[in-house]
Amino acid sequence: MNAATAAVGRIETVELRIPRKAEWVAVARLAVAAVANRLAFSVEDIEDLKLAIAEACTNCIRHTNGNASIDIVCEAEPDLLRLIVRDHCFDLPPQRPRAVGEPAGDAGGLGIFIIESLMDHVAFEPTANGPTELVMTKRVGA
Amino acid sequence: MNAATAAVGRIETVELRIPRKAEWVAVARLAVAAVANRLAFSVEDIEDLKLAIAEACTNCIRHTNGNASIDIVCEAEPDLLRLIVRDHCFDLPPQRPRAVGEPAGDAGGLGIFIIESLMDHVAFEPTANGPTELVMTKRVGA
Amino acid sequence: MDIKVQVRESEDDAYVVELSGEIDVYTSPKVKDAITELIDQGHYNLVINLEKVRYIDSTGLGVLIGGLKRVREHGGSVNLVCTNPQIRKIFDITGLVKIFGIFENEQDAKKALV
Amino acid sequence: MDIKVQVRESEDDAYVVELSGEIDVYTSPKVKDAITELIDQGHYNLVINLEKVRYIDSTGLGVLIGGLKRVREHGGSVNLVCTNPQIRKIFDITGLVKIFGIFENEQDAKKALV
Ligand SMILES: Nc1ncnc2c1ncn2[C@@H]1O[C@H](COP(=O)(O)OP(=O)(O)O)[C@@H](O)[C@H]1O
Ligand SMILES: Nc1ncnc2c1ncn2[C@@H]1O[C@H](COP(=O)(O)OP(=O)(O)O)[C@@H](O)[C@H]1O
Repeated sequence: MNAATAAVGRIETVELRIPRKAEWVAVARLAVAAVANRLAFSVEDIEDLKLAIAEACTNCIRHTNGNASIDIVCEAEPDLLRLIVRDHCFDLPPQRPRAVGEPAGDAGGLGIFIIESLMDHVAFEPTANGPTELVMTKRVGA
Repeated sequence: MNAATAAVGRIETVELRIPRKAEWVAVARLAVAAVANRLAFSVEDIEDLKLAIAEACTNCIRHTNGNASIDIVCEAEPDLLRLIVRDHCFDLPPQRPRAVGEPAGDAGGLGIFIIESLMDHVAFEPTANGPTELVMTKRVGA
Repeated sequence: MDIKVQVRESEDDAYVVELSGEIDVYTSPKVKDAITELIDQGHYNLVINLEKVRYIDSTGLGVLIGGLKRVREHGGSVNLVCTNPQIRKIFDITGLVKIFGIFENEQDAKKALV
Repeated sequence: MDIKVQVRESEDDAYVVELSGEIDVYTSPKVKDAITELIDQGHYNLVINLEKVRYIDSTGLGVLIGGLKRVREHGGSVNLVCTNPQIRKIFDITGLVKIFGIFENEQDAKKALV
């Protein structure tokens, strides 16, 4: 299947909204795993997707404030899963992660690096109404 | 804790929206299980909640038409979980299930009966904007 | 989050349908097809083994009830094997324990067919 | 979806921290507390056993890195036991294999401390 036929394929959307709190990240992880299980992802790919969504949610918790929720949209196409993660107070421009093997301590700096390692495509996309979205895509069998 | 103090307790909300299609009901089941796991529910109670949410979603699929989504709101209080299930084309007034032990064949008639058996409180609530909501509550340790 | 259906011929023209996984609105048509095929072929004495079923809901129960109704029209019967307490509980609360023979193992379920 | 932390004294003043479950943004403070307590008590040679860990993310890695930095200030070290390929892979892609000793079993991890 080439890109053109894939683009006209059916897209099914699952949306999840969780409180911006550490204890609810596990719900995002399991919901995304359940969505991925409906596509033809391998067990290893599903673990990658769980980790990527957790890193994205963790960043929403660590780098924003307030009582807002974290919104996750899963767009399932036959051969890929696109995860869109949006917090409602994304004010800092995302920085690049630190160099591999030189972590700066507890604070980490590994989140976005891990996401980029596990997903096939990652982008921060500005939205019309303020907050930035993290959009990440993984292809089945890539 | 009496009803008055429970009512002022912290409520945390997880929202899920899935396509009104059979293959996505498993996502609702796993997401609700993950939410329930954050409360002090027993393993058996979590199985009950999975079954109740699946029955509610299955009814949305079997008794409505169209491409609308199924919306699920999980309201977690310290000692209870309230699940609100809303489809967008709930036109039939829900009937009572058939008598126990007299199932009418393939078509079943067991869904609402199962929900009522497993949950502590179940209600169909009319909403302002048309569709009816199924609201079901299970208490921790009840 | 899927179902596996395995059909085995047994003694005395009985057939065993062994299910493993989850039986819900998505997977139950596959179970229904397997049972319908057996009945269409004239096999009316069935053991449905649910030992490896981790989840069943009203759509799965509906398929089992539908199968039972059809085989009874031909003087047959459906016996279930069910050891998982959560699954067993669903047969209890729905009252279906009264219309299905439910057994702890396949041998007993097969013996009770005759 | 939770973490269990078990601390065991071993030979040569080494301590083993055995973790089981999932280490994420919710559970990692519990891991951090256990490691911090050991270091505060003056124990700088640690084996952290991840054999029963099914999931770890950057918050968990951050806790391990933070512990390693602190014990190194006192000439100590942290060795990990990790057999799960998915967990191992995360140490590979982050380059942390180069800064942690990672071993297939607790015996090897303890021996390598000295
Ligand atoms: N949701 C977010 N809101 C605001 N800033 C973010 C968000 N996600 C990432 N960032 C920025 O990107 C940087 C790199 O993120 P990351 O690689 O996950 O490392 P860390 O979170 O450990 O700092 C963060 O330090 C932060 O400045
Ligand atoms: N989401 C829904 N939309 C419309 N009607 C519903 C819905 N849920 C339940 N009902 C009505 O309630 C009846 C009883 O439902 P149930 O006990 O689940 O049995 P069954 O679905 O097998 O008919 C259904 O037959 C239907 O008329």
